[in-house]
Amino acid sequence: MDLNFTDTEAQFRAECREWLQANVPTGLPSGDTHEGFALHLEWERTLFDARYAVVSWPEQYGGRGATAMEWLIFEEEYYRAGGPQRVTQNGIFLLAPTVFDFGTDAQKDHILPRMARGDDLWAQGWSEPGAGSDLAGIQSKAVRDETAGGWRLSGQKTWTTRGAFCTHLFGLFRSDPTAERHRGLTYFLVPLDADGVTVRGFGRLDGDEGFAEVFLDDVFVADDAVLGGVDQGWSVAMATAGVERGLTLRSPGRFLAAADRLVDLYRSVGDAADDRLRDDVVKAVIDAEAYRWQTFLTVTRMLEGESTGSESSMTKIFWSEMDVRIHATALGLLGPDAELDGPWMKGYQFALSGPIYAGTNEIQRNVIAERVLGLPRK
Amino acid sequence: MDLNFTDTEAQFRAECREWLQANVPTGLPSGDTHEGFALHLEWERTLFDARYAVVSWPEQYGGRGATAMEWLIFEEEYYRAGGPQRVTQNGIFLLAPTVFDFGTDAQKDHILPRMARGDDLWAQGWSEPGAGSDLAGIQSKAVRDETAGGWRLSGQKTWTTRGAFCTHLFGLFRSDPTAERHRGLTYFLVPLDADGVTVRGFGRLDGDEGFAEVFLDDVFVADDAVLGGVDQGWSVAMATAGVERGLTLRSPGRFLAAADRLVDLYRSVGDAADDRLRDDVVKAVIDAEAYRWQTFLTVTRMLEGESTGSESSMTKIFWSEMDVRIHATALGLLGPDAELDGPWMKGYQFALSGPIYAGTNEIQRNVIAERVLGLPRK
Amino acid sequence: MRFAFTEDQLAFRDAVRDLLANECPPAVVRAAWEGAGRAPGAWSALAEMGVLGAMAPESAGGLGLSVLDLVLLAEEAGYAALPEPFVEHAMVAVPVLPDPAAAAAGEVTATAAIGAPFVPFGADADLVLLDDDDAVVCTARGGFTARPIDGVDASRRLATVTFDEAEIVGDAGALAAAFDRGALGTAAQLIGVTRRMLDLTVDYVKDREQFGVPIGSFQAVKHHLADARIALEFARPLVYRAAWSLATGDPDAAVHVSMGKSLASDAAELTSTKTLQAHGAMGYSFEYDLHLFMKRAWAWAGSWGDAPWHRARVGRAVL
Amino acid sequence: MRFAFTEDQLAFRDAVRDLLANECPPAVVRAAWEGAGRAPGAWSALAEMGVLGAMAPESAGGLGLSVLDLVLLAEEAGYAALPEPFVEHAMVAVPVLPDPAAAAAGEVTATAAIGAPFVPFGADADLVLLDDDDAVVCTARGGFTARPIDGVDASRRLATVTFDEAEIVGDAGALAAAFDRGALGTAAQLIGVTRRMLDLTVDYVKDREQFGVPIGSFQAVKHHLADARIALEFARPLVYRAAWSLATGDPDAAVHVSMGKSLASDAAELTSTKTLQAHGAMGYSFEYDLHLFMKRAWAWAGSWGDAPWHRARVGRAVL
Repeated sequence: MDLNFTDTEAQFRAECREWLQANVPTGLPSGDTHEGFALHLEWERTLFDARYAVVSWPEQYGGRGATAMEWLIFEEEYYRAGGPQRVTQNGIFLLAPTVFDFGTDAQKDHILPRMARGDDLWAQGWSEPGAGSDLAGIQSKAVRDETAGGWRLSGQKTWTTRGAFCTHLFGLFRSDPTAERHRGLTYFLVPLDADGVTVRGFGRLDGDEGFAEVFLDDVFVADDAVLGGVDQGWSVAMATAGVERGLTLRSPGRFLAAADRLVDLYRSVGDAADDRLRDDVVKAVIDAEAYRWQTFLTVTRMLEGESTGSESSMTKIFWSEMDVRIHATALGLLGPDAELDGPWMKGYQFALSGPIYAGTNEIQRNVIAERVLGLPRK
Repeated sequence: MDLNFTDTEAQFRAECREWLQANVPTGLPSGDTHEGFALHLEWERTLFDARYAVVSWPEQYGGRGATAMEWLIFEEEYYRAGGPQRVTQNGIFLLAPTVFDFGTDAQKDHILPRMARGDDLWAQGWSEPGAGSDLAGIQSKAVRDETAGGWRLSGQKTWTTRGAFCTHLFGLFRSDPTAERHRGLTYFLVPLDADGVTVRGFGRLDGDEGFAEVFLDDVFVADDAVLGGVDQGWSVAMATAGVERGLTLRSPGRFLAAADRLVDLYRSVGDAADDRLRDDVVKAVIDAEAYRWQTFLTVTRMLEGESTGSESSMTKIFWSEMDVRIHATALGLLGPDAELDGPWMKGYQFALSGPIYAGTNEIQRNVIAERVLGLPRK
Repeated sequence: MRFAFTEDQLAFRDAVRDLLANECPPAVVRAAWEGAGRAPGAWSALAEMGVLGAMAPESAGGLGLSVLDLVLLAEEAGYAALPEPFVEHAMVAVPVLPDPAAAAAGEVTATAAIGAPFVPFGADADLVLLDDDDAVVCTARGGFTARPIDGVDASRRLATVTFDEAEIVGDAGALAAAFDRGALGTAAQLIGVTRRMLDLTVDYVKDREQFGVPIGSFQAVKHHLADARIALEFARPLVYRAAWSLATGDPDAAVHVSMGKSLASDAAELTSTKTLQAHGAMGYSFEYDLHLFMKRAWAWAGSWGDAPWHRARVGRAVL
Repeated sequence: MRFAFTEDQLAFRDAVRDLLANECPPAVVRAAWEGAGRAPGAWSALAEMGVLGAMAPESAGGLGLSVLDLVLLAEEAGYAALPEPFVEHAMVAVPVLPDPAAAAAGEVTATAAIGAPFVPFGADADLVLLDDDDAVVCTARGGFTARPIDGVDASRRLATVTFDEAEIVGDAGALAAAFDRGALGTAAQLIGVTRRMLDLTVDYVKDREQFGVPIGSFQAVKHHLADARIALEFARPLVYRAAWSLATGDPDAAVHVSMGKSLASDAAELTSTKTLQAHGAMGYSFEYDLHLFMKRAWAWAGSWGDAPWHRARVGRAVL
């Protein structure tokens, strides 16, 4: 055990900190609005130009080949500097790991650099009106078009985050109509400007147009739009949904920064006499530290070749419920001002999505019980 | 609406208070030990002699014909005076309402006065090793003996509260071996000194011998041991298990008194600086008041002929979880002394049984969802 | 001891319930978010029915009723998430105004805020009641400046209000009583909006299927909603009891109000979290109605004293 | 940054695990409740293996190890609910005794209490370390009076200790360090006993059937145990990290200990409630083993500072 950062790590941290503190934009509007999105995209390009967009990727795709520990350090510094949520995150954190594992060389060469530069903006197309927590209930279809050498996609995707601002969509489609549930699905990559695609943005809880419905009506895509094998979509999607998702989608840096902001708020408005809120602030600090060190423990295990797996369900529950508690504590500190449409109230509403998306926490608790503890499914 | 007590009610309260304050014994050992049980029985007989054992029963059976409101008042005064848990409660509160509803006149005349005087001490025989939350899984059998004019009972009951100290048992037995689940059960009344009965006491969480296993090996009982109809046991048992159970088993007086003791503890050991515990004490006071007024609301509805029903599941969850919180708060106030085997730690262990017995709170939440809110069973 | 409302009180409640079901469906609440705000149809119908002036004496065109008569009506206003200053007008202002006739008739709309940094419908009302120097003051349109400020529930139309002219309409005692009426009425509205979130969610989870069954058949969803139902069940009696205590001048009425408001706030916040979670992504959509009620619940839970504030007040009395 | 134990540390842990599985099954814990108390077989085997003196220098017959080497062993002592003053002897006393040779060899048993009203195994130990006037003092058998006092966990054998003679063995700094070692070791024991409650319960709910299926297939039971598992998952890293900080003399080590102890106490208390509930009536029986671990969890959760105490200490450092 050595919990000191190596000289290399410490130097990497110092570099990141210096650059981020000099460059992180302040006061950006929400990236889930049309105006805000454009400004966020500028920031993404600035990150890319400084090779901070995708630090853990190989250099050939725009990264620095940073280690997992370095990536965690970058994330800590990114949020510490007040960096905004990444509008490119669904591509970088959900699609890219899958491309690395299952993409052809041609796919990697085409998709990854464009994603890193923000040329292509990827939206996820998992959910459908009838398939939320139950992803295997997907109805959207892919029909083989031998003549044209590709596939014709039809159906409806929904709850597509920032779908109205993105250029591409990745998602599962039912390519074998005779197969049931999670069989017979294929993972497709779809340009949103293709003929037959209609995107309708709609508002989420906080009123921002952060969601979209995507309607696909006989949309043609060529064979190279398939990621991984035909009819292998479920295993392709799931292979990178575990550890990677838990780790990369919500790095500890975000919650360390949120806990820091909460401490600042406590100092500025906290009534020293109210020990209940004081205790809640301390709990938030401890929880964020616990999440940080659990991540270091997990990453060490990964780096040493241990498999982790279903533990990502614990991670998802922990960060999402911690995030709600941090924001609820802040609203308590604000007292009557909590009702105002300020950053903590906005953040609270955003936090409330955490226990719902990427598999509800109810589903995640089932996964922990069944796969980590070994309880019977039925 | 009139939330003032009537003159009659106020006078009844004054009478109860005066008598109880003069007569309630202090420092009784636990009623769940052999020595303690005998002392508690003396107290029960004192209550009976003063006609306070069963105030709501008709006078002919040893009561005063008190109204439900008066009964609540008696309970408030009983616990306020520091009266101990009633060792007769399972007979008085679980069996007696069923006898009133389903018993023959002969059964009422024989069973009720003896129960009120503490001559017969009734233990409940619901649970079996294989039938806890799932009462319909009862395996104990009742076989008709036409020749002898009665029934032969065999099987095993367990978790029988104070079974080692009681004289009689009431419970369900499978009288129709071809019927499944909750059909074909009969409600029997069994003397524990009958041939073929073996009672083995065993310890509960706090070490007191509060439980017993009751083994029945071909135990003969006559026809008048059946309460309600043959094969009608489930509906007989359930008819009085709802409102009555919620209301009579755990009257608000008990929790008002517990909240008062918690306030006293706060005043004696509470560190005025610890607002979290202070807030928890206030919550306990408010919860106990809420339980009291919800009960007055419910009793008013009952008295005016409205049916209540499955709401008793809410009552059971509320009081049992409130009781745990009250005791946990007290342990917090005690700090390092909490670990000592004192009254609050004893009470905490007792409180922990609340969410388990009389139908686990998980089952009760299902009942609320299905019967109060109308959600689908499957 | 009889803890039940009279037939008259229940009939009045039913009439208001029907009125609001017709005049204030979710579309009206949604319109108040987006357009000019408020629900003029419902408001004038309530005036006509006598609800807005119910607490004014008959001599001023009122019905001479008490908070005990109004509490069930506030609950219905909560159920509808009525985008009007119902409690502030009918329960806070009308009983303290020296001449409540115009307010009773609904010719002028009053709002109020005591010990709070902003006023609901502050820019829309004709009269604003505020606390100033331990007294209730009333400032009329023309005598005050209202600056709109964005709240999480846009249909509350918050504003900060500063006045040039105001009339003292109540002393310190009247101020305390007005605050307690506001807290009580808001607690009743919270009971109503909690019921609404629960009703909406029960309907949704019976209908919505995942894994081939209604999601309401999953034990986790059942338990979320059972918890909300329990919180509602035990908050409601304390709100009704507080209404009785205020109406009859019980010396502990303020403590009773605080008990009711704290449980009602907690029940509403718990229910908003549980019902949102039970909905999954659907509840997170702006186009779906749940958020209208949820944001109102958040706003009311924090108004007229949040749950910790009221518990602290109870603590000062009982500890 | 490498957050993992060495092969040697894990091998030592495995050896202690095997030893305790053999020498301290639940029957031994139960016997300690009833009879003379303690687990002499396990205790002498631990002495023989060098565990009790591990933190003594080699010159005193020890292994010269640090709390970082001991933390996993304390976790195993917790898993076994070893009825001995493991942490007090091996982690609190041995490192501070001027001549630890006899304690290192297990010839004498030491116990300790700092800032606490009673001492575990106070009447059984040969040496008792206490805080007195901001120093660590050591009193030896014959020099102190121990009065047994009933705790909820009888196998902890609590006693109040008053002494006639005692030797100062550490200054204020040593006192603070000794307290932190006690809190850290107890946090590690809590991690262990939490794992034990969970293991026991997982086995039970897979096996026990109601309504024709294992109760572990009900979503409510699954979620109870998932919550406990999550609490364990996130408490453990902070305990290990605190061990590193203490072992390496990090200036914030005391804060790190408090973070670990608070989460470990909370995880143990949550797990005791959740596992008892998942068992139903079975867990409530004295004859079943769960309560042995549950009561130990309660006792340790409150010892060496309970969770609110440690959070308050963190608060003084970070707020």
